[in-house]
Amino acid sequence: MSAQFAVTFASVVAQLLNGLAGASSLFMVAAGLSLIFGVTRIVNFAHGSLYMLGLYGGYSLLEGLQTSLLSFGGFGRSPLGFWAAVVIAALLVGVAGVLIEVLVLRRIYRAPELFQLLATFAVVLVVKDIALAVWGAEDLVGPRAPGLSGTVDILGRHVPQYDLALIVIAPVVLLGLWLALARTRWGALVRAATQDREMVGALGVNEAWLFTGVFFVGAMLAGLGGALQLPREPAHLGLDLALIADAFVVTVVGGLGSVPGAFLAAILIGVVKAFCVALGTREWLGIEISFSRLTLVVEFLVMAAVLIARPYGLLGRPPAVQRAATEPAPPLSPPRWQVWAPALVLLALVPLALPGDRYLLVLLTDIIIFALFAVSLHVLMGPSGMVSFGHAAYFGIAAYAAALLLKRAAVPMEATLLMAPIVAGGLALLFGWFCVRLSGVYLAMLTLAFAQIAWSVIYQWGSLTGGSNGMIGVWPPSWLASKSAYYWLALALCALGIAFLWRVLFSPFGYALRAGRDSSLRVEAIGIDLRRQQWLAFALAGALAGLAGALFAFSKGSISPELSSIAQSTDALVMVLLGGVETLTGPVAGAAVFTWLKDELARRTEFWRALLGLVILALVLSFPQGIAGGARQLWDRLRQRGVAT
Amino acid sequence: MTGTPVLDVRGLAKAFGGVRAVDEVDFSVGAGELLAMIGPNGAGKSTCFNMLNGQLRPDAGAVSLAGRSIAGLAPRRIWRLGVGRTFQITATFVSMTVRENVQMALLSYHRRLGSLLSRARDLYVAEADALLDRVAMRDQAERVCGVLAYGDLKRVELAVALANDPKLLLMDEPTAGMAPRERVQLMELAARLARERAIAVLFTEHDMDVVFAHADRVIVLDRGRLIAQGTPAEVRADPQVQAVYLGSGVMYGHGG
Amino acid sequence: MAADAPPVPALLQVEGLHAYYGRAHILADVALSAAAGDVLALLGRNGAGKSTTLKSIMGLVRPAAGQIVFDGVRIDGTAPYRIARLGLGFVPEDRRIFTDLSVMENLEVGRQQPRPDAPTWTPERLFELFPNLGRMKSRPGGRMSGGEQQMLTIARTLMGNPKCVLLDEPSEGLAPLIVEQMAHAIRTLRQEGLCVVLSEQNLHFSSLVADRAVIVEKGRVRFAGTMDELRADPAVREQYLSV
Amino acid sequence: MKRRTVLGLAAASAAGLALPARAQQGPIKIGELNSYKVFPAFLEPYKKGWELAMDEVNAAGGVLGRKIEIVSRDDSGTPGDAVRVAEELLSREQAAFLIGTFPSNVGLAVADFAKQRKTLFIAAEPLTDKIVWDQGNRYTFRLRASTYMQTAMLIPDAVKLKKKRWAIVYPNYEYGQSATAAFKKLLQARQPDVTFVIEQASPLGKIEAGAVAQAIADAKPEAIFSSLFGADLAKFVREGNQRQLFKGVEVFNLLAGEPEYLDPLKDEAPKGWYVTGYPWNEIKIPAHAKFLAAYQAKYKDYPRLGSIVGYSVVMSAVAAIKKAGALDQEKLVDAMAGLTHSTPFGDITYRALDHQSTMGAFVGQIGVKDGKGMMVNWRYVDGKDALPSDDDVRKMRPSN
Repeated sequence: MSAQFAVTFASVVAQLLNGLAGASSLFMVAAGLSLIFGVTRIVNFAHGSLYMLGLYGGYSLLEGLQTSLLSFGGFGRSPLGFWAAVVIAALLVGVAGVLIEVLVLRRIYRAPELFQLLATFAVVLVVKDIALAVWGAEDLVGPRAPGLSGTVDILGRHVPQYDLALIVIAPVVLLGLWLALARTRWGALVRAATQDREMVGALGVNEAWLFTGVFFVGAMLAGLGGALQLPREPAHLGLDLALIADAFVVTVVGGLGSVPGAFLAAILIGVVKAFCVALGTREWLGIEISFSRLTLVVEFLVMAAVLIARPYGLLGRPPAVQRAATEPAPPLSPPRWQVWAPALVLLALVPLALPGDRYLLVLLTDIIIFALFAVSLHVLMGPSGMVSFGHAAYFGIAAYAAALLLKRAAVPMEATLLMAPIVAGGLALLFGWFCVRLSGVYLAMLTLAFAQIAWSVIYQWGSLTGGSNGMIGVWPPSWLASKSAYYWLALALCALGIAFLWRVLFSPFGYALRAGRDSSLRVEAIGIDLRRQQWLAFALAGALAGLAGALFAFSKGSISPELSSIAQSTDALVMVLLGGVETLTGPVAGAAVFTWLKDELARRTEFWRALLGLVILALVLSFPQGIAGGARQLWDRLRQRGVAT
Repeated sequence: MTGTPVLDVRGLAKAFGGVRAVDEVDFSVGAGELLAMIGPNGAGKSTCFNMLNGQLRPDAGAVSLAGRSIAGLAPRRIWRLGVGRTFQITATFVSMTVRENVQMALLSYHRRLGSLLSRARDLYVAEADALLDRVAMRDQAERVCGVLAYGDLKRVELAVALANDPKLLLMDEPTAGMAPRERVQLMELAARLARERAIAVLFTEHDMDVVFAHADRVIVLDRGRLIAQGTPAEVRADPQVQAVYLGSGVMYGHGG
Repeated sequence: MAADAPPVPALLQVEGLHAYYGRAHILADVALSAAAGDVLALLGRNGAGKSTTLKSIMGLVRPAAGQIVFDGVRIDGTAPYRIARLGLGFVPEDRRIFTDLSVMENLEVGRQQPRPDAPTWTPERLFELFPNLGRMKSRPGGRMSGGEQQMLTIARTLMGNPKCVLLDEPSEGLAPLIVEQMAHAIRTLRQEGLCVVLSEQNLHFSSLVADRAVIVEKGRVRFAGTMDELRADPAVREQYLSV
Repeated sequence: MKRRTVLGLAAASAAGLALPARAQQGPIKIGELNSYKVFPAFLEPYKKGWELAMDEVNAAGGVLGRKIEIVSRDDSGTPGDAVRVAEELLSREQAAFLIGTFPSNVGLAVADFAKQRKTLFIAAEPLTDKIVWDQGNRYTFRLRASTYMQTAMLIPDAVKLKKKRWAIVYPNYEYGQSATAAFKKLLQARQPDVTFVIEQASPLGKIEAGAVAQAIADAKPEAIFSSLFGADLAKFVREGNQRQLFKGVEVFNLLAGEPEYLDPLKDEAPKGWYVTGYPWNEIKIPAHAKFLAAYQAKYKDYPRLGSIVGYSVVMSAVAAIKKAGALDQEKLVDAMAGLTHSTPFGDITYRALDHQSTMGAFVGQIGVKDGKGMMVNWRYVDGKDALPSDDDVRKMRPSN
């Protein structure tokens, strides 16, 4: 039992300063992200990687200045040397951002919405392995800032001078950015491009360079945020993903595209975290609350609360109608039976044709389950126009529901396959009620917040869920013990699930969803309660993701919280985008290619992560409509050529 | 006009940030009547429309549909009470065919949206085609709305608006983007439907040839206020209307 | 076709233009030309391909085949911003004002360097042409009426000091009084020596401002000649314009 | 071949899905899986360790007259992938049995898989106590000294200091939670009047170090028990130093003496902290000296603790094969129970009681020499001296 102690005024002030100092870098990274999103509509997943490069780059520059011939009599240890390294690192990261924009993103601006996210996801994989190859696996602890390594006594607390410097730097950067955006021609062009980049081009502005410029500034801010952390945080390979979620949270809480909003949100979250730490464990009304454990998820709680109260973040406004450079979604056509029927038969024959290959069955079982998972996400992303960044919540919760029912309530495994999706669907019903009140990235981020909350509950509720260890011994009964029996079960249920979802999309219910995506204005004007339709779609998608999750649990025999993690949600997103959002078969193709590629590459090479990233990039650049969409487009182009000549 | 008007508006008002977009407007439309609402761009016509269809909540005033107050109701509730509408900038489902667009409205009207397993495109085909016949779009029923010409979209919108057998039709610039003869045809169609089915029609329009040829009555808005109303001839002769809206007259009087 | 040729050497020359939208063949072998001081009206029903023609010239739609020459430079397949920098201005049909930007900022986005062979526009000169705009310099574009936005979108394009302006449906959705002002503005541009190509459905408006007309129907040119010739040919008007 | 033609499933079988060659007289394959990309700081040296062991074994003629081959796979740090990879190693690569894994959840998942497949699994690194106790099974053995054991090794020093007010800080997951629970339980048992004035659980890899250091300082503890490591530890040390948190306060930190975590701190290594770890350059026993010389010769680098683990787990595997005399799973498992063999840390025994090895750890304090952190006043604590009584273990372990 932890003893309670009083929170004094002095400690409040000290923790406030801690929060503000922590907010400084976060603000810069989020401001860069916000700027890039505002203009290019790219959800830059690689922004955390740029931050990480800022830290590594700053470290190497300082090392170089201190140890090499360039040391100029201790220049590297002088304040000037330190700040020079920080600025140069930021500029170099800006250049890295330019490279990403020019080499990759510029080629796919006209791809469907969010497709660029897939490219930046691939960049994350590549950058991480590059960093590993260049800087090695060991953490690199940077030097303290020369001239600012001491502390200042404030109310009897020792406050690091460098923290105070960070607290000053952030508003200076904010002011600079604000002036650049509000008072310069460049700023006017950027804001104009935010709304209608095609028109900006038609007025004689080279949008490509404008975008490149924005990417440079955004990446530079991420690099600056990283380099400034050198005296506070070792450079290590986990920084990219540790930061990217936080940066998204700050951006969205502040309001997309609002730099002052990002500032406010960074401070809010920094301070809330610091106070959670300060409060420690408290007892109220006989209930013990560990605020320090809450730091695991507190930013997501803040985000959920803010988005529920203010659907466009603190300072965000409803987005002006943005002109997408993309064409409207084509009509949905049901997959041809000539394709899926033989495929299904072949799949069903695999255990008979290759009786010895247990591993092939294991891999195919994974692929089939992920195909259902991806299709359930696609129902939301494609035809319903609701992107979920947190679809793994339902996958994971169902896996846990199935495991708990089996292990704790001794429910037969067959029954849990029915009950687990109901639990997941119920949860989706609860979360969805809030989510469908938002749209676009805000909706996506609220789904992420809920998923993180679900994940943290699983993670923290050790007595029920086994905490981070998860649960083991989640095996199917003996009649399903053989790999082929379980494979057939998974194949049958997943095929049924996918067929059901596809069927639904062509039902009046599914039509209403698609109608709502095409024109919410018209849908309301013909008496359709779009939110209700979307809400139910959310539950349906959640339930089917739940079926996939329960099947997954029994196929592995053990589960742990990462089934609900951001990484798991991202995987599903990647599968859908890789396959193509605009065809029904896309998610299935994406699930197969992604799972198979990952398995195959990880087996064959050491730097499989970078290779996986490069393969995805190659696919992204050659099929900007996704694999299935690309095939269709190719067909169109051939026909067109036939007509024109 | 006899009996209760289909639409009755009294003292309607709405302000945005201190600017009175619509200021104490009164008017009514009877069954079978075509009422044109005209006025300069920014006079408050769209705001007025959006309050009638539920898109905006009025600050003050009463809106009643066949005697029932509808002010502040959600658009979909107003639709259920029998108000069809077409939009200034067409709002159709671009990834669906023309027929499917109409079927969508019919599915909603017949409350079939909860159905998960029936095939939507097989439902209410005959009804949809009948509606498309009325707007002369039957031959394009299989085309995807995303590739349709603007004027054709307007006609699809009209078919959709008729799907719930409305008492009142709100048409925001129904003929914008159409060729002259198409405009005439569309408005003749609207007028015929209005009379046959006793639908009240309220429309805005910038084409004065359309307005003067088809409206039974005209109301004129300027800076949120009702500045004139009457028959087309009366409004046309009104010097204030000429000054703020009609101009010298070179821009109309050549249609048909 | 003699009637098709402009009186002086063409500034803008389009030949054999083909364009697709997805699977749909939108333009088939479209040709037109216009010279400085020339106002050419592109007429046709909705969906005939007028807008696509203008967008193809501007590079906003990539033509599948054809040749577009502006001021002696081939511009088909060129990026829109490069085309704009050659002195070709584009005014879209739905205005596409930057709603978050003020009037002055909207003009700033359109600004380009002065050109020796084209009239130079400043905000002050534009406010003379469109007096309304001068009274709302700092108003955000989103809080302007449709007519004011239409003026702003033309003014914004003129800030690029173009030699030729493409106007997509300039009279659409505007009050008669504003349409008169538009006609006045277009006549002023012609007097300044600009080449103007406008797409229109409103034959009456076109006849007030244009010298020559090209009629497009289902993506093909069906008529090319002077406005007077068109006036004298009721059959063409009847068949292609549904007048 | 015909079967594959029938199966025209090109998409699924495009490459590498060929049936395994059933080479009976080739090398003995040992399946190794680990989270190389997620925990590279520990696992790169680990890999070097097992490569060295493999080379040495093969140079000495292998085992049972055959060479050994270690087939290694990345499990991406998730149980789901790990179980799939494990299946691949067994069925496609025909691995004799499995070794490896790092995070606890992956270790437990593979342990359960091994139980299901009735295949030997030697868990190299997972520290969770559950893998041998609460959730232990017949087929799973664990090499490293567990969280409980390493915590227990620090207890005598903690008790000796007679501090009453303790603060605790730990990474918020299995390892940190169990370390905290074990520490509180063991300390309270020996020193009933102790109070824990503050407990800080930080998200792994994302500690708010300034705020945590400040909050602990505000609680005015006399001593701190921490199980932080890696970047969290580095941040905590620096922020704590700046805020003078450690002045007059004794600090105990699990694992902080391991070169993986100590070396990055350079001259800022916190002097006087009580830690478990690996003073690689001061260990004089012959087994270690031989290992060190071979390792440095091969890699031109010094070993980390991961190197020891990687090296030793292969040695365990080879010893088990030798003792079993065959690759039969039941014989291998029986051989593992009670198996004793030599490691660079001296002889270790896999206890038949709970399948935990008696590999110990070095306990000492941190000192700084030549701008580098190192362990001083260290001693080796044998694992068998840090385990609970046999009766207690029997109570925890399921009777299968």
